[in-house]
Amino acid sequence: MSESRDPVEWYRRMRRLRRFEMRAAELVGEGEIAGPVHEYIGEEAVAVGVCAALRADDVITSTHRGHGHILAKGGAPDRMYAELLGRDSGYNRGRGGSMHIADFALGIFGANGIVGAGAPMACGAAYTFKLRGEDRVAVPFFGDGAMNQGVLLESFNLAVVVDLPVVFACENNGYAISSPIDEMLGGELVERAAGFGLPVRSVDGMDVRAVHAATSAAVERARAGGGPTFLEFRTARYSVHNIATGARMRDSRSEEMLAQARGRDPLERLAGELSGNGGWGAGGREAVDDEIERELEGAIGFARNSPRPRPETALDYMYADTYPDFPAPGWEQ
Amino acid sequence: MSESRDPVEWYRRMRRLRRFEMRAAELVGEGEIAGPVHEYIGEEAVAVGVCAALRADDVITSTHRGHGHILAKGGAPDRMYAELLGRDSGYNRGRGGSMHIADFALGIFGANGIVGAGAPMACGAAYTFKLRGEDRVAVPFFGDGAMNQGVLLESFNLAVVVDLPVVFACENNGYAISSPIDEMLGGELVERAAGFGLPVRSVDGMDVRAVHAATSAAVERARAGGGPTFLEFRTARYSVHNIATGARMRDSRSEEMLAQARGRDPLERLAGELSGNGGWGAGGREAVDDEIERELEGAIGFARNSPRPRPETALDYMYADTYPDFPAPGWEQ
Amino acid sequence: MREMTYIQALNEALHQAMSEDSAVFVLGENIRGGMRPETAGLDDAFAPGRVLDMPISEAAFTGFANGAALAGMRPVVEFQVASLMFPAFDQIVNQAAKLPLMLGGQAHIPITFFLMGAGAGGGRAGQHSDNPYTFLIHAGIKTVCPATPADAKGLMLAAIFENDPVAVVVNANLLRTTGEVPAGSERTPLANGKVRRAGRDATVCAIGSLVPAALEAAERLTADGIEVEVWDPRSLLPFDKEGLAASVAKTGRLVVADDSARTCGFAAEVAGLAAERCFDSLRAPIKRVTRADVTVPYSTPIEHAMLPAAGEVEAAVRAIAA
Amino acid sequence: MREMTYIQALNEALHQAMSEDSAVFVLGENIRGGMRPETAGLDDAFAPGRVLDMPISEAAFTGFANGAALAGMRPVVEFQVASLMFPAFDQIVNQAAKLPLMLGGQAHIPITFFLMGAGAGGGRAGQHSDNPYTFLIHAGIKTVCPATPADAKGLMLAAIFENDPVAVVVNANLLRTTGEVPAGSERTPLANGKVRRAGRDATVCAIGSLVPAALEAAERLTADGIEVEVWDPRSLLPFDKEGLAASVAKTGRLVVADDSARTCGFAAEVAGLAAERCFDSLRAPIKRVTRADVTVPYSTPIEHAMLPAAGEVEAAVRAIAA
Ligand SMILES: Cc1ncc(C[n+]2csc(CCOP(=O)(O)OP(=O)(O)O)c2C)c(N)n1
Ligand SMILES: Cc1ncc(C[n+]2csc(CCOP(=O)(O)OP(=O)(O)O)c2C)c(N)n1
Ligand SMILES: [Mg+2]
Ligand SMILES: [Mg+2]
Repeated sequence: MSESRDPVEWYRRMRRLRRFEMRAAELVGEGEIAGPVHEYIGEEAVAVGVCAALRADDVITSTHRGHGHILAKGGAPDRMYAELLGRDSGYNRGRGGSMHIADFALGIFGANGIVGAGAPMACGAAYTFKLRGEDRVAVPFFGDGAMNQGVLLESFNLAVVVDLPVVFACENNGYAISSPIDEMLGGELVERAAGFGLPVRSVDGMDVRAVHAATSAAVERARAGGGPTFLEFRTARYSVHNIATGARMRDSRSEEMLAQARGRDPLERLAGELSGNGGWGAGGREAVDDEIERELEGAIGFARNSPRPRPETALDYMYADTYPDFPAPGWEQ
Repeated sequence: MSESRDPVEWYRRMRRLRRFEMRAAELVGEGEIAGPVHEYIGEEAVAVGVCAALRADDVITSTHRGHGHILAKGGAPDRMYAELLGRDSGYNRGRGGSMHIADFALGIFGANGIVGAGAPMACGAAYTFKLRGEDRVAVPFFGDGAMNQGVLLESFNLAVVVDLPVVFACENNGYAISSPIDEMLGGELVERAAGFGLPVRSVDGMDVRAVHAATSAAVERARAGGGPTFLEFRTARYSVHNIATGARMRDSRSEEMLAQARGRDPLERLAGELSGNGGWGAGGREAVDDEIERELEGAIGFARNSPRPRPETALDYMYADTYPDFPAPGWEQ
Repeated sequence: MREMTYIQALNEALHQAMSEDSAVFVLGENIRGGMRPETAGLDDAFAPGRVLDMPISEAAFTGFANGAALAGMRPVVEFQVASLMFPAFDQIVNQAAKLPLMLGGQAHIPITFFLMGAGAGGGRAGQHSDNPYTFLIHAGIKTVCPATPADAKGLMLAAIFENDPVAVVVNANLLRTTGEVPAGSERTPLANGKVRRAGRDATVCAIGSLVPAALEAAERLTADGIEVEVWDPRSLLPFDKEGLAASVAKTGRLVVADDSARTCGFAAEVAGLAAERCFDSLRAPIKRVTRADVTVPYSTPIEHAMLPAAGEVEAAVRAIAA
Repeated sequence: MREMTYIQALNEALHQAMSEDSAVFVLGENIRGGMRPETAGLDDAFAPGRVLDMPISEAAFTGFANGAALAGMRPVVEFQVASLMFPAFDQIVNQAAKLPLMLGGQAHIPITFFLMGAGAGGGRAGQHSDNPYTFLIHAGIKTVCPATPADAKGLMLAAIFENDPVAVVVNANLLRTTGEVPAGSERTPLANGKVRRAGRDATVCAIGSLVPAALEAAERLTADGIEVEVWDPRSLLPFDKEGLAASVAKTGRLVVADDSARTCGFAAEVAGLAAERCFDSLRAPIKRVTRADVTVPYSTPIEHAMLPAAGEVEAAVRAIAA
């Protein structure tokens, strides 16, 4: 489901990512989604390009800004919206929300609310593949801000010394909330990774073709036992860091920078190419766009019509193995 | 007290470090010292060369293998032995032992039992100097094994982005306990540091002249507002990782490697030079050696004659500001 | 007195502390440029370098603050969300908490751990809903949980000028509450609990955001002639053991309302203290009203089901005061 | 049955677990080449890759183990010294403990946190003398503190095959104790306390290395006609609440002996449970015998002065059983 070399499919996926989030933002605005939501809009080419180079049985770990990764790896919009709306039919049965969506059947080990925390887990999954002699790879996504987090840096080293089939996917959107990378990161991003002995590449993250090509090469190498690679994808988020019911976060970035980023829009870029070379096929771009609208409409409907978890299930899933009177409720009757 | 350009003084210090620890090992063997002791023997040129480039008001942070750093920065053998023997006259009033000896009056912010943990503290001290407009520098010591610890890697970045007067002093003795650096560290050690934007140098850590020269240059730059530097000192520990009463740790390293290291002995090297050029002065090498023996003998005597802390002081120093019934004892009367 | 919000009170405390002592500086993520209301205006008001935006390196910047404290500063380290202290936990537990004694009194660590965004109830899910003060307390870090704007200000000032590490734990649910706040920079002393409402039938020792919940429960119970004393310890470590004992001596009954995980949580400590020191006054079992021992789930019905609120406090009092 | 040391029993448990299930692997620092007795022989006995020496990257290798567990393995992560879990604390608390619920049951984390070198008393000073189980328990990590060689083996096996994270906390002072250990690979069930010595006058709930101390105290007290029941919970989370209640129902008096920091320590939880559930049986205040709330100092006289031992257990029993 994940692997694809078809540009129309790439466009379809990028469109799905973008529209999924635009609709999600509306649902936030209407108070249907509780908690924080970090929009991926602008960065679609990264998730789609990377995941199109992965097999269904490859593994990704994601970030706080996870919707794009999950959709691109094959995540179902209906179960994702259901999760965002806190429904029992959601991926995590309403237990996780935006920052924790996962689908283990699709190799999606989950979004994560702690910056950098997914990377060592991807390494551990990759080690499992290696021990079992499987040719699967693991791809942790993370941002430029995460490049300063110790656990990620330690993971670079682990991947090299244990020689793991891992492709580190760094989404450099230039900011960690309000903090620009130039003020936060010493040295050059890819050189930092290279210093750990990782082969590195810096890629235009607004160009899905380039993303796919670079990832494919790294994945192939990893599958063949060639070890880990680090890829920087230069990209931009269009929106503020985080939206939440009743409050959009302030944006500290300049209008200019944002306008420039929008000028490199990954969807328009691929769409332009497809229009130029007659690549769209039957219905043209509109057919794809309409298909996505219908899909998302249905998905939102599914979510809205699903029940919320029942209060008496609040303590479920904490442990696989439970005991009498354990886990403890917060008060005795 | 710390700064010196006199090779005889350098030798005297190296001799003090070595003999301090050889005597300490005897005290461990005789059961007079409790707890772990990590010997610095073989690495003397690093501590002495680095600290001879520092002023008394500069700051160092040390490691689990701290005696050498502390002595080289001016630490008094009597108060150090007293600490090792758990006496109230020890630097830490018997509260710290080998892994925590400090002397804030000499800018020694302490040994530390947690690998890598001193480095961010050195950065914070350096920031204090910067804020106050003082031209002091801070030097964190750490080993090759620490190069894989997240907090140290994060500190490299902090030092660069906050532009701190810090000189990172990496003592690469090739091993973290039993684990050789080739199996533990991806990439090349100095390149890893360079990847964070740090100027780097790799130095023969068995040559006190080279250590002093490289450190002096880095310290000068830092003092002048030129920012941080990373120095690798290639060195070797002669002894096992850790000795403790009743048990020397196993050594996993080859006899060959150890013999080779001993062939580069930093004391013999400098001594040979001084003998060759008639640099010893009046009493020759023997006078220096004897002086150190007497000094250490007196220091051990001081320690042995000092009382241990009284049991009723066990809860002292936990807090600067205390309250009634706080901190709590472990049982009520 | 002036009314202001809890978060304005925190901001005012930082302004005043920084004016009073040039050793005070603030560091954290995204705290400059007015990105966060608790630190708003500080970078304009003070000399460069006294408000530091940090990379996402909690361990290193906490260690950095420890080092600055050892060198004579009074750093205030902000964690955007309380559970973000965990990546820095070694520097908190193995360093800040332990160094002073290990150093034998050679140096102090007057650092403030400023934990924003504690508490649950907003759909922030498992990693952003902790009330992690018990971890700090067990490690020996002095800890305050202000329940009102006035205490937010007074305890923040006390924390900054205490000569030891102090954690100021700020519950996200209290940020917009309002109250009277003194204009001066008086510090609220630690280990000094406060009777929020006097009563004779049962003591509710309530922490942070459960203080208003306990007051609400007390209102409901008074209709049935049950007079609850709501006692707010304000600082959890050091803890006002005398204050607790005095209240329990009067009422003979104790409910502890604490929105952190139940097992080995702060409520256990209060119960343990009372079971040792107030045994002869106690006329009924000690009840703890806490969170359930599970990760906070996202969806509202299950999130609310595992969190304590006024209703549970009320029920617990009824169960023992009947 | 065979006699062996506690550490040999741990080693045997690892050998047997690795033979029984190829999903079990061990990782940690310096564990290959027979450097550490608890892992001795494993790298020779099993296929390459099942015993992994790790760089000094506690956070990453703990996360690595979490990821392997999510992918179907049963990793055993060794921390050389218990307090070295703190650099990895985010991966323990924010990830291992929280993921299963946040994932809504999609995956489990059958990981074992193997904490060697817990406990004090050997002049290891502040950073190497912790008994940090309360931190883990409050975070929801299942935790066992075996007191005997047989339990070391049985609980290690249980931990490895439990489908959740379990911490095995090994007190350094017990490593050389000997006892009978079954040859088979039976697992000691969790939440299953054990009466180590029956008595009618007071219950001493003793943890880990304080089990022998409590037995010693009991011996001394019996001379004065005081018959102590020494009850060892063995697993602290989940905890055998019924077992505790049964013993207290019988004796009416409770002392909790727990060598971890006092405030919010595990002893507080036991006291809190008893004060709520056993109130009607209690005939005296509940006494806690714990460490003092300070960093463990290095020098022997002050180190011993702040640690609980048989004498303090004895005194506490006398104080309430008089
Ligand atoms: C360890 C940690 N520190 C801080 C935060 C708060 N936080 C959430 S997202 C974020 C910025 C992350 O920046 P980056 O890695 O570049 O990802 P981006 O948001 O740009 O996609 C911060 C600081 C967190 N969640 N985890
Ligand atoms: C964070 C941490 N992890 C592990 C240890 C246990 N330990 C103590 S010293 C050491 C090896 C350190 O190696 P290196 O940094 O090269 O210093 P060296 O001992 O060679 O001087 C280890 C693993 C520790 N003290 N702290
Ligand atoms: Mg970013
Ligand atoms: Mg080394």
